[in-house]
Amino acid sequence: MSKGVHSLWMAQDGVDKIEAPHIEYDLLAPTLIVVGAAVLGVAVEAFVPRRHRYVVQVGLAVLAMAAAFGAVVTLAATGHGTDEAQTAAMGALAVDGPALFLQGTILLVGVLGVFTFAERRLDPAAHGNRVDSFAAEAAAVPGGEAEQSAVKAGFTTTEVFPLLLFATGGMLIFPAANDLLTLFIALEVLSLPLYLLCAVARRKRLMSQEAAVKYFLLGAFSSAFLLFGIALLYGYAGSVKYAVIADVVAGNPQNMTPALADTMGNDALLLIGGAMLLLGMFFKVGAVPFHMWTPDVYQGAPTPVTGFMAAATKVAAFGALLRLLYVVLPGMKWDWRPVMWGIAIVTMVVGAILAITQTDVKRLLAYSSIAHAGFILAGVTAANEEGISSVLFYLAAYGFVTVGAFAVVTLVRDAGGEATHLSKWAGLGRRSPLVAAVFAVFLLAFAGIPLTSGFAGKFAVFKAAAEGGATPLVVVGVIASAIAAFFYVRVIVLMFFSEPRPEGPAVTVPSAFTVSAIAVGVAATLVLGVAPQYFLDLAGDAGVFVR
Amino acid sequence: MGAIATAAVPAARRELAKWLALGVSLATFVLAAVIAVRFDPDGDRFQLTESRAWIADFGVRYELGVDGIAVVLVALTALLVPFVILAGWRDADPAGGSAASTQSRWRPTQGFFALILAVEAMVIISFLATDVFLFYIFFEAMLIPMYFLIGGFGDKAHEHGEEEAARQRSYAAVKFLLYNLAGGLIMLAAVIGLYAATSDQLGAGTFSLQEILQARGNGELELSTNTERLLFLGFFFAFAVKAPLWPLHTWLPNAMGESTPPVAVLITAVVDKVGTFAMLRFCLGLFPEASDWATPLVLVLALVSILYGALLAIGQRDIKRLIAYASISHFGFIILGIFAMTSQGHSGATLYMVNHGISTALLMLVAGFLISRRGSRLIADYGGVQKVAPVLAGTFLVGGLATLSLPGLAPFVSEFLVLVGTFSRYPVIGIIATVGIVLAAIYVLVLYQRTMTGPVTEKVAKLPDLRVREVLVVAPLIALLVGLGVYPKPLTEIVNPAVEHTMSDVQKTDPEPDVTPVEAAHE
Amino acid sequence: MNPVNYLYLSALLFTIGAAGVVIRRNAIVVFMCVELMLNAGNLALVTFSRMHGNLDGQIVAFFTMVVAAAEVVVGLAIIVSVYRSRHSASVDDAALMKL
Amino acid sequence: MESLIGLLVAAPLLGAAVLLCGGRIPQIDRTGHWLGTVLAFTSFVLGLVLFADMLGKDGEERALQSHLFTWVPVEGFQADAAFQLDQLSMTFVLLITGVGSLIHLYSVGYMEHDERRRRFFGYLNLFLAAMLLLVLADNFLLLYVGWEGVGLASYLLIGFWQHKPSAATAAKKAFIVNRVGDVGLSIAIMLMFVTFGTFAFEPVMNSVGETSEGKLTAIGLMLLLAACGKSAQVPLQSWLGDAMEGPTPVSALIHAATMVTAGVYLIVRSGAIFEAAPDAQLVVTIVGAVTLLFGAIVGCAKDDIKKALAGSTMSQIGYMVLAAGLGPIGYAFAIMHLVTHGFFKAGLFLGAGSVMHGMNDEVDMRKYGGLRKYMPVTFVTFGLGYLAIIGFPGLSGFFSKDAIIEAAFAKGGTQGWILGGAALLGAAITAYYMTRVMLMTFFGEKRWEPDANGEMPHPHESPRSMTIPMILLAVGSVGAGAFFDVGERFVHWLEPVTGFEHGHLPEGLSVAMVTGATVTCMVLGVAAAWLQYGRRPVPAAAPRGSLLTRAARRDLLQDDFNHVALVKPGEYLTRGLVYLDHKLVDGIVNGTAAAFGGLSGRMRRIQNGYARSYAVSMFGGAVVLIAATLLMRAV
Repeated sequence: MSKGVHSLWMAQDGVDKIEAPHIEYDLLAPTLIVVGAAVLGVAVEAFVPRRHRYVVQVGLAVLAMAAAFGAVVTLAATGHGTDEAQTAAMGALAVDGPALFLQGTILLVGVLGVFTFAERRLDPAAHGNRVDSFAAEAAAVPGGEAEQSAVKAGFTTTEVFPLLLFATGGMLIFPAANDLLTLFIALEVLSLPLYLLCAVARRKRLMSQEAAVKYFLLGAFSSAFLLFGIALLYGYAGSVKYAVIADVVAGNPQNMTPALADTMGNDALLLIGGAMLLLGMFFKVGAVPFHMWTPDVYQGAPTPVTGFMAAATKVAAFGALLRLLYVVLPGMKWDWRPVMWGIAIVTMVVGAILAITQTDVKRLLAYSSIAHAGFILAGVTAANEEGISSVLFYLAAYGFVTVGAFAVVTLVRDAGGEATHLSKWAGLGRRSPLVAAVFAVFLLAFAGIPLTSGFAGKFAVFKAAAEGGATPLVVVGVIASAIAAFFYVRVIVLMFFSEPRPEGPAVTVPSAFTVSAIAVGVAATLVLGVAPQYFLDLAGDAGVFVR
Repeated sequence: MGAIATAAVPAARRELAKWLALGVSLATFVLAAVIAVRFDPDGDRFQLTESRAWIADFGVRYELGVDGIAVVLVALTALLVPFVILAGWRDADPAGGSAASTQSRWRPTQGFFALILAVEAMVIISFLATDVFLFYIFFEAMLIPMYFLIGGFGDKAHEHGEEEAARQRSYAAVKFLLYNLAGGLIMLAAVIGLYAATSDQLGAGTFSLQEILQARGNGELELSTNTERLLFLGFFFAFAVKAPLWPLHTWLPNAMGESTPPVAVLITAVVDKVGTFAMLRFCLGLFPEASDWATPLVLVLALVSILYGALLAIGQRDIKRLIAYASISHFGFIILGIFAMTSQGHSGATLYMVNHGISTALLMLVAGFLISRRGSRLIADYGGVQKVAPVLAGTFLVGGLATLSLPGLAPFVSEFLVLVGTFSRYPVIGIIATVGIVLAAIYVLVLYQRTMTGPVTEKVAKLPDLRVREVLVVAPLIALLVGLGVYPKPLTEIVNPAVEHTMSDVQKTDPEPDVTPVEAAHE
Repeated sequence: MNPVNYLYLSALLFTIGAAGVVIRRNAIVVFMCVELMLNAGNLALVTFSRMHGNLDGQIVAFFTMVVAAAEVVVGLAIIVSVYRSRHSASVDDAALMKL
Repeated sequence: MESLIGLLVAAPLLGAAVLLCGGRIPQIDRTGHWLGTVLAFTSFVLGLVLFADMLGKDGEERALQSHLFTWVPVEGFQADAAFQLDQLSMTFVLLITGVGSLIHLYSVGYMEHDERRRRFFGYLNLFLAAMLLLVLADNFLLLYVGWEGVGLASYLLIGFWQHKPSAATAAKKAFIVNRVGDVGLSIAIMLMFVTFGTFAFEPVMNSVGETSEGKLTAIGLMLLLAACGKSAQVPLQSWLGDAMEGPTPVSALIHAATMVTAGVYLIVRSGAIFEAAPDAQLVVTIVGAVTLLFGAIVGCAKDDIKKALAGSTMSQIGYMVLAAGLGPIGYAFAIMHLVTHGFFKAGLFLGAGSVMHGMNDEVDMRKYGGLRKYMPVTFVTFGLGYLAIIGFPGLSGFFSKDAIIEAAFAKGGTQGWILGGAALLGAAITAYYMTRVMLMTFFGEKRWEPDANGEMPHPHESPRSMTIPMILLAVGSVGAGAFFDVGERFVHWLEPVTGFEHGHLPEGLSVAMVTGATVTCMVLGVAAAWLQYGRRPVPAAAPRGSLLTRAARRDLLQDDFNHVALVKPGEYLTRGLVYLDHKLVDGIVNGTAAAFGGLSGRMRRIQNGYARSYAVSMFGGAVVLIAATLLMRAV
């Protein structure tokens, strides 16, 4: 720990001697910009006239994300990702390679998220007003009078943009969190807006609300576990700081106290606490058996939200998980590795098998994301530097593919809104070859076909796992990939080789927002697949955690 | 060299797609011919090499180079693709005026030819790659365009109507993809394993074939017996699926049966060759001891393939499936030749790949012309074609005779070399394999008899003979079959040094004859 | 009094809360059970803080209360809107999406 | 001179290429048959030139070598395209081109009304080229090329009238049965390669002494298998009878005079191997003896004139194989019989063709009768051929057959007696069935019946282009034997290549006795036939006949045997495998997919949509997770 950081809480010298905490604003710039913009966004909702809100909010969100991304790049360029890696805000946050890499990824995905949120060409205009995927008035009863009048008035839920920014802010902190408290707060900051975002779909509102309830209750349930885990770990180590806990776990604490000596002897605290902590992470990444919310929520939430959530949350959560395992708990590597092995295997296999019989494209992608979580977990278990960089790379690759894929899903519509049932996708390749081809590219990337980012990522994590001695994991992963390939291929078959139905959905021509989101997704998929070297280097350089 | 890859990739987009595609494929052929000419059989093992860092993190290099075996296969690929394109000239034309074609933006014609070119490019890179990972990538990637070619442009002819045809087609495409993908993924595990092994022992992981060979040669890389065997099996499995070897063969009849004839040619004559080629280059080159260990098993499987494929061919009712099973039998021969571990076997197998490509292409394309005329794939629907369309029947017969390895045509040379090569090390297997040539005669002649001879059936009576375009496709193939049958020397001269290298990789020498000949046959 | 007893209490509360989440149907009650679990966590944190003689645990507990309050805001909003559209707060009624 | 050898093959090959590829050009279509014929004669003339040149040299120096190019150069493996012309090859060259030219000429008339005549000549030329390649090759692999080439030509020609299903089937059968023989040849070549490292004639024959007898026996037996296929010897004889579906000139050229004798050529050519492997040699003689009886018996029962002749061919080749199996004492006689047989059997077939030509293509001898008045030239030439084949003293068959019978006895011991006896018996049966053919066709009353179109046949003599070849062949049938036999001219001609020893008859037998016995047998056979067919009218419908007769009509049940023993099980095997492939191999794959699908269907029921059950799953997961972590530490 750096010298300038004090323990604020050990107030031995009296209250008036408490030093003001030292905050490195420059290092925290990305997070601060995003959260600041979110707060501004709330103010916008309050003060800007309704008709201007959309433009202002979108502009603000994109600007904030771009500025934050610029800040991340600047930090990385000035070596904060590598040599200058350090902790900030009195050790609460880490500014190091993995954090910056993941923040960059989250911000890019976030920009694409804003784009898909801002799309107003897809839904047919209601009473002359262009509308997006979000409810006119989320508080109104579905189908009620209030809703109808809100629709008539052309209301839209522009609050989604600040919510998105808040969530993004939480995600930026999550992988950078360097103590358990920050971790917990970040988790809540990213989760709460997402719960709300799930609930505000314009169409199929009952499902949207149901998704929100499920997500919320189960999410809260899991954060309760996480909190209790934090409590137990704190009890074990006497601190919430990662570095301190790591030392204690490793068995050589800096400041030995009698109480610490007492609790240190109680391994149950560490083990149960660690397990509960991991549980919280597993919930967020959707690992089996904590995955069950995933399909329901992915299906019910507005598709732009699903895309953003699936991509960004996973990135953030895996970042946090990596830091936990590599910084806090390396001392108990021999305890968590077998557990992780088990979870990874079950997740890969169950995700792949369950996806086979899905009939809804969003649920299909949900199960696919579960299987992918399994693959990434395989990389996480490698427990070496390769493991970190391969997971980082995989997350970036996966993030773009996911956003792109869900963006495509928003395009395929019939009278009832998005046509997500797979049977309606039959023959899409004949009606709209371009859209189908793009979706096929995403599916192939999910399936891990060479020359797509999915392959490069999969190869990276499997390689890391193999080098880390987890050969059985690789074998299971390969088998799961084969099973998974089956259902991706099934969709492709459906799109290209089935005759289109006369009543089938049409592809709506989107605005530049969605087009650019999809285009970036495709570009990232292909670039990361064909020439991944640059990004692998990035991820490789970012492969060291600061303590 | 790199130009090959790039030249072949651009997808034809316009109305002129066909001509463009043909032009590109011809240009590729010219390039391939240039390579073949520039290739010096007595020079280094790998020539015209090109190496560039690609994904340093994975130790992957963009490393191309040809040895004698690769060069002939590249030439074969480049040679066949123009014919495939020419033969498939009309295959992807949209069904005139149907509702689907007016309301959709589906442009099958361009797509068809673009996909063919994509496959060509990927196959060529697979042949050229001297980096295991690079090879793997294209080995897998070529599945995708192939998959669309099978599923998207299948044969409309089916005894139970078009809807059934579409169902069968997508089943075939999926089966093709899943089989090969499963094989490929298992290979992926092995590729990763290989990398882990190299990075363990050499310090830095590498996929470069040359580096690995070198390291093995000077003892820096010593794989434990078990590791080597497992890795070998991983690689071999993928290649055996692709090749296809019994009992991993069932995708081929489906795929070939349901796709258009030119695509079927592409599958069996070009794409599947990557499998056998890779056995020769990677399985034998990287894992000589494991190859030796697996030889008995592989030989038996190859033998089963030969007989089983031939027997099933006899039992088929569908012309294209029959040819597919015949191909399975032939692939059995190729694999037999490879794992016989003799120079004759290896040379024979290499030549066999080329010759089988040409002969199957001929047979399949002519069969395709026939099927497109009559609209049925069932053998029983034909009869007496010889009388109505003698040129078609004649070329079909030549293709058939090549398939049954009639001496004087190219396949005979290779088949005999394979048999001799096998026989000199494993006499019993060699003898059983020769039964295959009787079975080949049966299925070819039964097919010919049932379709071409006998009284002219009613529906056949109006079939036109081959058109100029079709003759243009067929004639050069026949000329090649005869030419290479009579004078295969140019090929063997290119192949021989490469075979010697492979033999030294596996540390085998040919069995000596009992008796030293009193004097050489001549000179 | 031995602080460890508070830990036992906290574990008990946590378990009761978890059991409640699993057993109870009313979304509000389920949510309250989650709050109970959070508070069990708080109790543990404070107890440990006392045992270790530093304030970290207490600070975390304060934060947790704020978080819980925020959760209430979000959670109640969602639950209420669901109740308004369905006229039911039972979590078992919300099962449109399955399989 | 050497370069002429290549031309010898090239001429007919060129003809084939032009005729088959240039088909659409009207000029070629119209004059193609003459082109083919001229090229065949060109070959013949070339052969004569080479022959003259050869005669001008001493016996040992007559062999010519001509290396064209290296065919298949592969490490440790050398196959050359190289020719070797020695006395043995020369004999064949003259026979093939000579008889071949005549038959080309004959076909010009015979095929006059066939719209695909050009193609027919193309095939014939192809055959000549392949056959010449076969006899001129200087190594076994090149021989193999010719060997299969003649098989192909035979296939095409038997099935020439493809619209007849029977012809197409017969063609296929011929090819496939031959393929079985070819397996023998290819295995033999492989064995040679493994044993000697080469398969050129000279080095192989020169190093025969250096390897074990077992291997040589194996090579010999495999060569014999090949010979059996090509020469229609038991057990691969079944195709020859069906091959008569082809046009008659084809039967004359390929299935009587030349191609079917290739097996004999092969055995004689590899004499050195057989001499060093007595067991193989014995098998050769047994095959020869069995076939000569087999063919003869079949010949007795057939009513189809061509099939009767086919049986006879089989039988006569049996003689040759028998002789070839006897070693140096028999080689020369085998070849001599081969040549004389080439003359008289070709003549007989052409005669039969002429008869059919006049009888609206009727082949059933029971519907002939009394034709001698209507077709005098045919009658005379056929008659001369008949006398030659039954071994009428003074005609060519007499000399060659008698020599073989003597040689058989000269083998000595019990074997000699048995083989000699079989040969004698064969001679008697030959006389019987040939007399039967003669009587049923040319003598007796007319039993003509209208053909399928309801037309009564109007037998007439054939055109000049057909009769001239018949006359020339008849001359050969009469004179060749005597010409060869005088001063053992033929034997000395061949001696440098095949070697020769005088056979020594066992104690108590003299040359005169054997000759006498042969003639006696012949007379007995003729008499028996006359008693049965000459004295009383021939029934127009075949009587049911004895068990043996019925069996013989069905080719001594050979096809039935093949059907039961090979075809049926083959069909069952194929069908079974198709089923298995579909159900088992494919089934496993599809089953796996279905299993995953089913598993998935079951597992997704857990996802029942109730948030509480999700919570249960999470809670359970938490418990397991914690328990596992604790357990890990405990362990």
